[in-house]
Amino acid sequence: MPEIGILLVSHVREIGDGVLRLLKEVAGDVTIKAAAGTEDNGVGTSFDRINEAVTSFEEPRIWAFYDLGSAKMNLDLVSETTDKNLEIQDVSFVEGAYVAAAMLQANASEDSIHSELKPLKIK
Amino acid sequence: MPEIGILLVSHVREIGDGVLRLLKEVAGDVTIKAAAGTEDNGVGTSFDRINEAVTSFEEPRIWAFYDLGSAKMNLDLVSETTDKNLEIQDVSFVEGAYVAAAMLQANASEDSIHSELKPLKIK
Amino acid sequence: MLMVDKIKKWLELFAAQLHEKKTYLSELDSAIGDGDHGNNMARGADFLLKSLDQSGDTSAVFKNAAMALLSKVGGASGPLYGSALLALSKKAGETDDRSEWIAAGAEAIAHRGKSEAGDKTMLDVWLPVQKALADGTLTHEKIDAFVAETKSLKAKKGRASYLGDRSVGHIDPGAQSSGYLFHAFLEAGADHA
Amino acid sequence: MLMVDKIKKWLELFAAQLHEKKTYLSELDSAIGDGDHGNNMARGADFLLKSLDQSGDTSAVFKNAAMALLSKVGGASGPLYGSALLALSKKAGETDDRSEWIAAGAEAIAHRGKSEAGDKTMLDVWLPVQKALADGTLTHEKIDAFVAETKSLKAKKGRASYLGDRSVGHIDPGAQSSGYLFHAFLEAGADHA
Ligand SMILES: Nc1ncnc2c1ncn2[C@@H]1O[C@H](COP(=O)(O)OP(=O)(O)O)[C@@H](O)[C@H]1O
Ligand SMILES: Nc1ncnc2c1ncn2[C@@H]1O[C@H](COP(=O)(O)OP(=O)(O)O)[C@@H](O)[C@H]1O
Ligand SMILES: [Mg+2]
Ligand SMILES: [Mg+2]
Ligand SMILES: [Mg+2]
Ligand SMILES: [Mg+2]
Repeated sequence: MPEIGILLVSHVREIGDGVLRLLKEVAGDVTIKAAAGTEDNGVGTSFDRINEAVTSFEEPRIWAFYDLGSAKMNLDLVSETTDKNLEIQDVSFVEGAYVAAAMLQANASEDSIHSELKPLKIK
Repeated sequence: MPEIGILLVSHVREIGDGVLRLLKEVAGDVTIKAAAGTEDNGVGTSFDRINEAVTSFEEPRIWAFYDLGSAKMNLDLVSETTDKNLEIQDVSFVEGAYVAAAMLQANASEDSIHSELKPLKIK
Repeated sequence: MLMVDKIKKWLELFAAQLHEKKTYLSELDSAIGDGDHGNNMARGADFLLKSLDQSGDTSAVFKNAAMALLSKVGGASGPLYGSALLALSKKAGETDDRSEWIAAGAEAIAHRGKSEAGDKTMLDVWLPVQKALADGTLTHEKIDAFVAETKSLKAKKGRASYLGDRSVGHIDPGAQSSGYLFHAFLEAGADHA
Repeated sequence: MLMVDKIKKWLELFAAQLHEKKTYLSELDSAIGDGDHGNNMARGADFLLKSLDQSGDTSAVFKNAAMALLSKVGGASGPLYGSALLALSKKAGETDDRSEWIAAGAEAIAHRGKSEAGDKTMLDVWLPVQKALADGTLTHEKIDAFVAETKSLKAKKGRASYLGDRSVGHIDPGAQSSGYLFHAFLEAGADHA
């Protein structure tokens, strides 16, 4: 099992669930969780949902991907308060998370993953 | 009503529906459609679904956004066979479609939209 | 009145105002955003009232309010107001100087949002309010003027920034809700000992 | 046997083989992709059989088969095989030279996939098959060899390309299904008049 888990933070529940489904096809052994939408499943992000998801990982490290800027603010806050090792990836949401998941599944080196992610850095 | 409609092509039904929901919040007057997943709602894209969606637009022009490369192949095929004006945007899927929708809603000039989309070109 | 009671009154008045102006705030956000700021803030306000700390400790009251907004708001304003109130909670443990509190809050917003003066955000109310407070010249009229002045700004941060020039001519919704925060601040007498 | 009947037999044998090897193709795809190639192709094959054109016109048979794969496959292989068969449909209207047909198909795949020889895709079967066919030296053994040679290649296109060096050592699933296509081609006697 890779020692890095993937967290998907989106403004919309369906996007989080859908991207998780997309990634699971190529990364069955990678732990992937989604924290998407507000607590009443409205459009937005929830500090609590993100925090709970982060806490629930068994992996020592978590790579977080997010869709829009306000999700990043909540992620930043969680990362300042959690004792987990949360690494926020400022890359294209779906495409970046896909690449990371596929490469983690293949046990690719961290360096090679980062060099694939680099051109996707748009945030 | 803007003369440009937005088409969201994704491998997963939930992603298409979810991104549509996200965009609708900022672009209530823009026509936005999703063609996502295979016909039996598996993970993949469907030429027929994309083709039907394209045909159903009333707008003279359609901007298409897609998640992964194989969606683009189906889009290319549709664009070669349709008589609609289909412009495939090789930008980050969620982020690019969001920017385009928000700016079309605000009646921003095409030039200014393209210059916002340019840094999101990752495909 | 004890300081902590003024602070509670402040937050209660703020919450009441957010409820009353819910539709207006969402309308402002419809023009240059996604139209949810009023709903977001009202949801946060509900929970803030429900979970208002009763311990008699100012820092704890702020911290609880911060967590309420953080948890329930859902939009960018959640982590922004949340961070600001966490900063107030911390600062209130160090000093009673209200202008230092507000300065700490503004700094937290700028840090969280990577924003600065003139970006057409809530910060464009927090910063001049802080200054007026330090000068001892803060009034209701000034607060309204600060809010109104966001109209002429071009958005550089948040959803409105995608609209570019088209964001000009509209009041920033977060600036407006921050206006309500500071009106409540004065009304509750929380600006002085 | 009429040319069109050989073509139909070709496609029927291909479809049958796709059904039989469905699990194996998906296994190949699990190693370097998303594990659906067998299911994708089997779904396409079902529909291809169901909608096989009965008009007695070779071009129409290819076109119908193209539309079936295009409509039902769902993965990258859908537009790729679809485009290839559309090219065969067109070419069959111009010439009976089978190596020209396959050349047109390979070109269509390269165009659709923006891929070239050595990218570790189905093209790495189509291109050498075309060459052998032009030389009159195509055999079942050669087809198997072309498929097997994709093992040593590093993927440059499609999902497998993300694996970089780790794609080496695995047969490309689309190369394997194309192998079945050309085995069926020989078996049906569709390679000659
Ligand atoms: N980066 C930022 N820095 C400071 N304030 C911001 C920033 N982004 C957004 N805001 C404030 O948040 C307000 C919008 O809040 P809200 O509508 O609740 O969130 P969202 O935009 O996620 O829907 C804006 O009017 C602005 O005042
Ligand atoms: N750009 C491309 N050019 C040529 N062939 C490709 C390309 N992308 C993928 N392929 C072929 O398609 C096969 C995968 O098909 P399939 O699994 O059905 O689609 P997907 O990858 O969308 O799940 C690969 O094994 C490869 O042979
Ligand atoms: Mg909003
Ligand atoms: Mg919002
Ligand atoms: Mg596949
Ligand atoms: Mg697939």
